[in-house]
Amino acid sequence: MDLDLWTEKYRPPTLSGIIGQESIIESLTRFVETKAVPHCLFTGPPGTSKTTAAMAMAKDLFGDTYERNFMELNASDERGIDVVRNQIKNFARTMPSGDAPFKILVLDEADHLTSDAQHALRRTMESYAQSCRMVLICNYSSRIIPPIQSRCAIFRFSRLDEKGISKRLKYIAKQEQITLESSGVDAILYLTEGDMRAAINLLQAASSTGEAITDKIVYAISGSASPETIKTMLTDAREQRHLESLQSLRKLIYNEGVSPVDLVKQIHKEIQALDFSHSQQMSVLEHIAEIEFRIGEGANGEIQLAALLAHIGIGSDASE
Amino acid sequence: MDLDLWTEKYRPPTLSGIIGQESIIESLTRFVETKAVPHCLFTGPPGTSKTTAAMAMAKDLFGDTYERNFMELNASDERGIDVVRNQIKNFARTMPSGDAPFKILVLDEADHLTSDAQHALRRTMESYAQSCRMVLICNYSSRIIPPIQSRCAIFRFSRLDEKGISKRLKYIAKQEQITLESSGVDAILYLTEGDMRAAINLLQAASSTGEAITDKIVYAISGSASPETIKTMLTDAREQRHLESLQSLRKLIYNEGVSPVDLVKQIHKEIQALDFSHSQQMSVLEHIAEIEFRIGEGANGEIQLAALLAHIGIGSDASE
Amino acid sequence: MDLDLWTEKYRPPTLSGIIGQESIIESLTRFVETKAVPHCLFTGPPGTSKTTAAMAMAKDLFGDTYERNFMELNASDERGIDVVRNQIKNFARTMPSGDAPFKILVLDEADHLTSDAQHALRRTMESYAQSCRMVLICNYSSRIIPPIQSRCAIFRFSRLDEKGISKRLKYIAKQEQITLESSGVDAILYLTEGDMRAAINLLQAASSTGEAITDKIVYAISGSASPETIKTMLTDAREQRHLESLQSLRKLIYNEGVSPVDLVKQIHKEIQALDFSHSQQMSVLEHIAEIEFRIGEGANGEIQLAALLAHIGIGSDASE
Amino acid sequence: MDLDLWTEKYRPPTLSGIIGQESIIESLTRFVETKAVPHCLFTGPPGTSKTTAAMAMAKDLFGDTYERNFMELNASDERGIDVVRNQIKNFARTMPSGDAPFKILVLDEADHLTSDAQHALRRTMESYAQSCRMVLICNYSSRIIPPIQSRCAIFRFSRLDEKGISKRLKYIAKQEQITLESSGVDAILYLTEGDMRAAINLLQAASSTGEAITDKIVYAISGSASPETIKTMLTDAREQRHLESLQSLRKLIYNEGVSPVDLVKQIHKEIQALDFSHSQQMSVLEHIAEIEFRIGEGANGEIQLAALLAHIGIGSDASE
Amino acid sequence: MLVNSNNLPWPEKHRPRSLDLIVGNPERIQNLKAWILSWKTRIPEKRAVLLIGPPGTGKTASIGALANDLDMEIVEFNSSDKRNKDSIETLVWRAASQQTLDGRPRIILLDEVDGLSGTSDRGGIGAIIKVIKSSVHPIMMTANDPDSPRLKDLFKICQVYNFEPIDSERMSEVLTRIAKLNKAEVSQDIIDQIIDNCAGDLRAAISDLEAYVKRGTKPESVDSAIRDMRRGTEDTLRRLFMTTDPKLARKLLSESELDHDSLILWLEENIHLHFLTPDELDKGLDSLSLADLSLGRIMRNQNWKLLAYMYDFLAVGVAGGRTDTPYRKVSYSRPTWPLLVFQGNKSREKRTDVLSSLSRLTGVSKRRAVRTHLDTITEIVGISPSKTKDYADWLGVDKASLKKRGKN
Repeated sequence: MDLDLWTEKYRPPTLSGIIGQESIIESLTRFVETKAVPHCLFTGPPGTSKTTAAMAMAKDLFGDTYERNFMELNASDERGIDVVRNQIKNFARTMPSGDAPFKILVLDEADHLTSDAQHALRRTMESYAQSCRMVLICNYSSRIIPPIQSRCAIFRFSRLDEKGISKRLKYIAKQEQITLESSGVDAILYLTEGDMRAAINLLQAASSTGEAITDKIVYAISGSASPETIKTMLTDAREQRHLESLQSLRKLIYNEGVSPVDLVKQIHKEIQALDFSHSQQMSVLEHIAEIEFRIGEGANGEIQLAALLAHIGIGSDASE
Repeated sequence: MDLDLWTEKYRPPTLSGIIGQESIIESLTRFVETKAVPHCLFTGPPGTSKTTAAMAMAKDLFGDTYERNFMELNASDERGIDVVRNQIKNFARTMPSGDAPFKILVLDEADHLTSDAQHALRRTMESYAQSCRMVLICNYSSRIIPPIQSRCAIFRFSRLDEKGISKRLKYIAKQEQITLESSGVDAILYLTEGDMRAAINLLQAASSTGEAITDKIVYAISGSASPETIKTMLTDAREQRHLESLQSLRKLIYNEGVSPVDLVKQIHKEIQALDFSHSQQMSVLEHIAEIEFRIGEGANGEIQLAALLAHIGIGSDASE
Repeated sequence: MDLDLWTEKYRPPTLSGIIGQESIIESLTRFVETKAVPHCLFTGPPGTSKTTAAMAMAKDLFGDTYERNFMELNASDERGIDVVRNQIKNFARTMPSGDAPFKILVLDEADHLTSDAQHALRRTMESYAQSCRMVLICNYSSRIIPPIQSRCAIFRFSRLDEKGISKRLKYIAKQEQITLESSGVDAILYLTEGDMRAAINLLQAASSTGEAITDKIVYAISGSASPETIKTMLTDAREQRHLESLQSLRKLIYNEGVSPVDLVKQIHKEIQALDFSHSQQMSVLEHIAEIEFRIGEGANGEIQLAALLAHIGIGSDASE
Repeated sequence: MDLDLWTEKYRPPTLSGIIGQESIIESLTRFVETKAVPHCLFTGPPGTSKTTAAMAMAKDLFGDTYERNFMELNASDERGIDVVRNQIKNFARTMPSGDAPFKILVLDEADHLTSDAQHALRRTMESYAQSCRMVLICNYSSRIIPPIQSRCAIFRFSRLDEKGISKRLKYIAKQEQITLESSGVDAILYLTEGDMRAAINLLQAASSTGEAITDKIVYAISGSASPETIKTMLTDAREQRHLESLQSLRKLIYNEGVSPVDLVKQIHKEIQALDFSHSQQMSVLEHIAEIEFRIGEGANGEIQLAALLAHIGIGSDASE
Repeated sequence: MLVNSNNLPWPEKHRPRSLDLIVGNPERIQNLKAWILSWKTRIPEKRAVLLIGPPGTGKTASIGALANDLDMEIVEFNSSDKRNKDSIETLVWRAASQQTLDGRPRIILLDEVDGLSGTSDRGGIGAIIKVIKSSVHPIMMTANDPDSPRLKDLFKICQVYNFEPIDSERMSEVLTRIAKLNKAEVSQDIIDQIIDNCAGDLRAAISDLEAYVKRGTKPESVDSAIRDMRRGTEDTLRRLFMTTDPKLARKLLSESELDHDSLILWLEENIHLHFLTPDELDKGLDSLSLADLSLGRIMRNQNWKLLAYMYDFLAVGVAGGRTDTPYRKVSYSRPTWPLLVFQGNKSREKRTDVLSSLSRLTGVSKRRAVRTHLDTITEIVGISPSKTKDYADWLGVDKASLKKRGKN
C-alpha cells in the first residue's frame, strides 16, 4: 500500500517546480544563483507553498549536501525560549558541510514563539549570521517583533489561484492513474480556497474510495456539506419548515460527520448566495458570529446551530 | 545586510539629544549637574524614550565609567522574586567605580514584577540607597506598589508628537542614504502612533526592500492595510455593496496577510474619519469592541469581521 | 529621602491607638485584660486595621516578650499545605517565652490557603491550642472552611469613615512637616475609599514631590485621572461631542498614563454623580461591567473604552 | 473552646438514628433484620445521608466485624476498569470474616465510573453475590448503565425536609447547652438548603460567639446577607430607587463583608421570589449567569453587581 | 461458612436451573438447544451463537439452564476478566481447543461481549474470532447492544438470536411463584405495578419484588423507581411542557433522574413539538442555547457554580416559553444526537499520541497536524479500513485512535 502522503510525494524539489508566487520565486532563484541568501521572513496563509519554497531553495543551493546543511524546526509545539537557545544554537554555530557557503534553518510557525523567545532568536540570528541563514515562516508578519522583521527580507505569499491548483491536481491524478472528473476538481477548489496542501490532501482522501472522483465523493470525503444541502437547510429554516431544516442539520453533523465549526463557516459562505433580504442576511451574519464565539467558549455546536435555524425562521422583521 | 538595529545605532547618547519630553529632560539634566539622583520611576506608553532617557542620564553622569556603573535589566524576562534577590542585589551592593557618586540600575518593565518581587525590590532600594540608585520603567505607574512609588521621583512620559518623529526619521534616512518619500513618512506615523521605537524599526524594515520608501511599501512590510483599502471596505459595507466589502475583507486577510486583530484596530481608527452619521459611528464603535474581544478570545477573524461589516450595512436605524 | 514606610512608622502600637472599629477594640482589650485570647478570625476589606489590631493586641499582651511570642505569616506567599505543616507547627508547638500565657500567630490572607491546607491548619489549631492562639486574617470569611470558623471568635472589620482617616492623614502630615492642602486630603480620600493603608501610602508618595500636597499632585502621583477630567469626558460623550470625548480618553491613556483598568473603575464611580437620566445611567453601568470584564480578559483598553463612550453618546433611547 | 467537630460527634451510628428518608431506612432495617441485603443503588442529591445510610446499615449488620467486612471506595478517585477488575474483585471474592453472612462494598460516586468499568462490574455483582453485596451511590441514576440498574434494588433519597434538620439542630443545641432562637434555626435552614452537614457546621460556628443564636448572628457568622436585605436591594433596583440599591450593595460588600460570589448566589435565590414577567426573568437570569461567570474569571465584584442591579432597573422593555 | 442461599439476592436465589423455568423467547431457546445437541454428531457450520437482548431477558440464564439440563460444563469469561488479545489467545483458546478431563461436554460462555473495553481489552474481538473458527466446543456469547461496533465482525461468523423483553403475563407468573416460595403475600395490583415499572426486565422485577417484600409494612403502591428511563424521561418532559410556572419547572428538573447533558439533548429533540410558532421556537431554542453555553463554560473552566443557571434557562425558557401554542399531548422521541458523542465533543479528544507522532514525522505542529494530515488519514481509513493497520503501524499508534469521531 502507498503510505506516502501526496503532499510530501509531490512537493516540488526545486524552485522552478513551484506553482504561483512568481515574483517571490524569481527573487529566491536569484539568491541561489548568487549564493547570497539573507535572513528571510515568509508570511502568508496556510498552504501557499512557504515551506516548500524554503526547502526547494535549500535543495537548489546545496545539492548533495542538502541533508547536512538544512534543518527544519517547528516553533509552535515547544514554544518558549529554550527551544531557540538550544536546538537552533547547536545547528547554527557549527560550520556548513561541504562547499556550502552557509547553512539554512527553517523555523515554521515562528509567530507562535513568545516575545521573549523572539528576542533570544534575534540575538542568535546576529551571532551566527556568518554560518547560518534563517527562514522564518509565519501566517501574520505583525506577530513577529520589529527587530527581527528589520533583519529579514520579507516575502508575502498570497493564496494560489484556482488555475494553478487545478493544473497541479490534474497532474497528480494522472501520475496516480485515477479518474478525476471536472466536477471533482471544482468541489476541491471550492472547499480548499487556495490552500494547495488542503487540496492535495483532499484529492488523496477522495482517491482512496477507488472510484472516479466527482463532486459527490469530494463532499462526502471532506466532511463538508455540499452547498446544496446547506442551501436547502437554510431555505427550509427561512420558510419555517423547522423540522426539515433540523433534520438536515442532524444529518450533516451526525451522519456526514461535518464538524459544527466547519458548518458555521460554510453557512457563513452560503448565506450570501441565497435570496434572503439584505437585512435578513445581515442579521444572520451577526448571529453566526455570536454562535461561532459561543462554540469557542465550549458550547455544543448542534444546539447553537439549531437556535440559529430557529432564528432565521422568525424573519427579518424581528432582527435581534 | 545591515545587522545593526537602528534603534540602537541612533539612540541619542546624551540627554540633550532626546526629542520631546522637554520638562522631564530639564529635571534629569539638573540631577546630572548636581550629581544628585533620587530613585526614579519613568512611566508612559511604549516608545516614548524612557529607556533612552535613563541611559543618557547615566552616560552624562558617569562619562568613561559608564560601563561599570550602569546596568539595565528587563523584569519581564525573568519575572519573580529571584531576579531581584540576586542580580539586582549583586550589582547594588558593590561600590561605584571611579569617582562616580553611585551606580544606576535601570529596571525595564518593572510593572511586570509580581507584587512579592516588588516588595523585595523595595527592601533592596532601601538597603543600598547609598551606593545605587534605581530607575524603574513601566507603562502604568498604578501597577507599581505604593511603597515603591513613595520612594521614587515619578516622571510621566507622554506620546511624542508627529513632528519630532518625522524629523528623526528623515535624519536617519539621510544618514543611511535611503530615499524616504513623504507618503512613506506619513504611513509610518499613521501606523506607529507616537511610538518612536516602532517608527524607527519600521523604517529599517522598509529600507531592507532596497527601494524608495513609499506608503505602499510601508503598509506591505508592516502587514497592515492601507487606510484607503479600509475606507473603501467600510464605505462599501455602509452602502450595502456587501459582496464587495466582503471581498475586500478576504483579500486583506488572505492575500495581504493582515491579521484580524490588526484589522480591527485599523477599522477602529478609520471609522472615525468616515462621514458616517453620528449614531452610526457610535454603534459601529460598540460593535468593534465586541469583536475585538471575541477575536482575542480565539474566535474566527473572518466570521467576526464579516458580522461587523454586516452590522454596518444594516444601518443606523436597525442598530442592535 | 525618607526611607521609612509611614504605614509602619505610624502603625499604632497599642489597641487604644487604633482608629475606628470601636466595638472590636473593646472586645480585644478585654481579652488582654483577662489574658484569655481565643483563636480569632479577623475579616473585612483591605486597610481596615486588621493586622494592626492583631499586632497591637499582641504587644499589649506580651510587652517585652513580644518579639519572641509573636509571629506573622502571609499565607499568599507560600500557599499550600507545606507552610502549615512546617512553619506554623514549629512556631506553635514550642512553649511561650517569659511569663506569656501562650504565643500568638497571625496568618495574613488566610483565605488564600487551599482547602487542604486549611484542614491541616485546623488540626494544628486543635493540637497546640494550649501553647499558641491563632489570629487568621482574611477579606471574606466565607472562604474559610466551616470547621475553622467554628473554632474562632469572628470579628468583622468595616470600612473606616472619612473623618477618621482624614484626621490621621493630617496628624501624619504635621509630624512630617509637610503641607497638606484640604484638596489633597479630599483627593486621597476619594481614591482610597476607606483603605487606611492605601491612604497613608499615597500621602507618602505625594510628599516625595517636595511640594505642598494638592489634589493635582495626588492624581498625578497615583496615575489617576481627576474626577473633573472624567466628568468632562463623560459629559462630552453624552452631548455627542464625540471627538472631544475620544480625545480626552486618548490623552488620559497616552499622556497621563492612566491604565484602562483604573479608568473603568473611575468611570464607574463618576457616572453615578452625573445628572444622566435614570435609564441612561443604568444602561451605562451595564456596559461598564461588560468592558471591565473584557479588559480583564486582555482586550484593548482604548477600543473598549471608546465603545463605552460611544454607547453613552447613543443615548438612552437606543439602549442596547 | 470545644474542639470536636459536631458533624462527627453527632453522626448517627445506626440506621435508627438517621433523620428523614423514613421508608428507605425502614427497608434497610428489614434487610439487617433478615440478614438479606440485595445489591442496592442509592441515588439522590448531595448531602442526603446516602453514604451515612450505607455505613449505618453495615454497622448494624456486622457489629464487631464491621471493620473487616466493609469497604468504601470512591469512584471519582479511580474511575477506570482496573479498579473493578482488581480492587473490587479482590474484596468481593474473599469470604466474609466472623459470622457475617456476606461483606458489603460501598461504591461512592459510582456514576463517575467509566462505562467500560460499569460493564466490568455487572458480572462481578452476580458471580460473587454469595460473598459480597454492593451499594452503589450516585447523584443521577441515568449515568448508571441499565444492566447494572437491573441488578439492583433502587433507593431514591430526597432532600431532607426542614422539620427534620430543625429537630436535629435543636437536639444538638440542647446537648451542647446553647440557646438557639427560632430565628436562628430559620436562618440556618435558609442558608444550608437541606444539607445536614452544612447546617450542623454553621450551628457550631454560630455557637462560638457565646451568645444566643439568632438570625443576625447566623448571617454575620456565615458572611451572608439576610434575605430581607437582598430583597430590599432588589426591589429598590426594580423600582428604580437606584441610589438606595447601590448603597445596599456597597454596604453588603464593604461593611458586612459578604463576598461578591456569595452575593450573586443569594441574588439568584431571591430573584425567583420576585414576580417578574417571563421575559424579564429570562433576561435577568441571563445576566446573573453572565456575571457569575465573569466574577469567576476575575472581574470586579462591585462593578459587575452594580450592572446587574442596573439591568433589573431598566426593566423588561429594554431587555437586550 | 455455610452456603446459605436464603440470604442471596432473589435474582440469584431464584436463578432458573432448568429450561422449564425459563420464561420468554421459547422458539429461540428451542433452537439453541437444537444447536447444542447437534454438536454431539458433528461440529456445526457456525461454532458460536450470539444472544442479543436487553437486560433481564434470560440470556445468560438460558445458557446456565441449558448446561444444567444437559450436564455440560460451563467455562465462563466475562467483563470482570481481562479480555485483551493475549488473555483470550491463551485462556479462552486453551478452554476451546482442549477436551475436558472427565469427557463431559463443555460450553464456552463469553458473557457481555459488547462490554469489551476499548482500551484495556484491545484486540479482544479479533482474538475471539480466531478462537471461534477452530473451537472444538460450542461458544455462546451474550450482549445487550445490537448497535455496538464491537459486534459487527462477530455477526458474520455467529448464529444470532435476538432476545425480546419478557411479556407481562410471563413476568406475572414468575413473580407470583417467587412470592409464594418466599411465603410473602403480594397483591396482584402490586405485581402489576412492579411489572409496569420494569419494562420487560425480569431480573429488575424480581429485585423490586424483593425490596417490596422485605420492607416489612406493605404500602399500597411500589415507591421504587420507574426503571424504564425512557418512560421516566417522557413523564418529566410531559410535565415540564405542561406547566408555565418556572418554579414548578425547576422542581421537575431537579427531581429528574436525567443528568444535565441528557436533559439538554431530550429538550432540544422535542421542543418543536410544543413550541409551534416561529417566535416561541426562536425564544425556546435561545434559552437552550444559553443553557448549553453555561454547560460549555462549566466544562471549560470546571466552574460548577454555573450549573444552577443551566437549569434555570431550561426551566424558565421551556416552561415560560410556551406563550401561544396550547399544551397538547404528543409522543416524544429519543435524542438522535447520542450522548456519548455530545460528551465527547465537550471533553477535547485525546489524540495527542497520533498528533505528536504525525508532527514528528511531518514537521508540522501538533496544532496544525489535524488539518494538514490527520483529517486526510482518518478519511482514508474510514473508506478503506484495510489501510488502518498500515497507517497505525506507520504512526506507531493504536488503530482505534485513527477512527473518525461521530461515525462508527
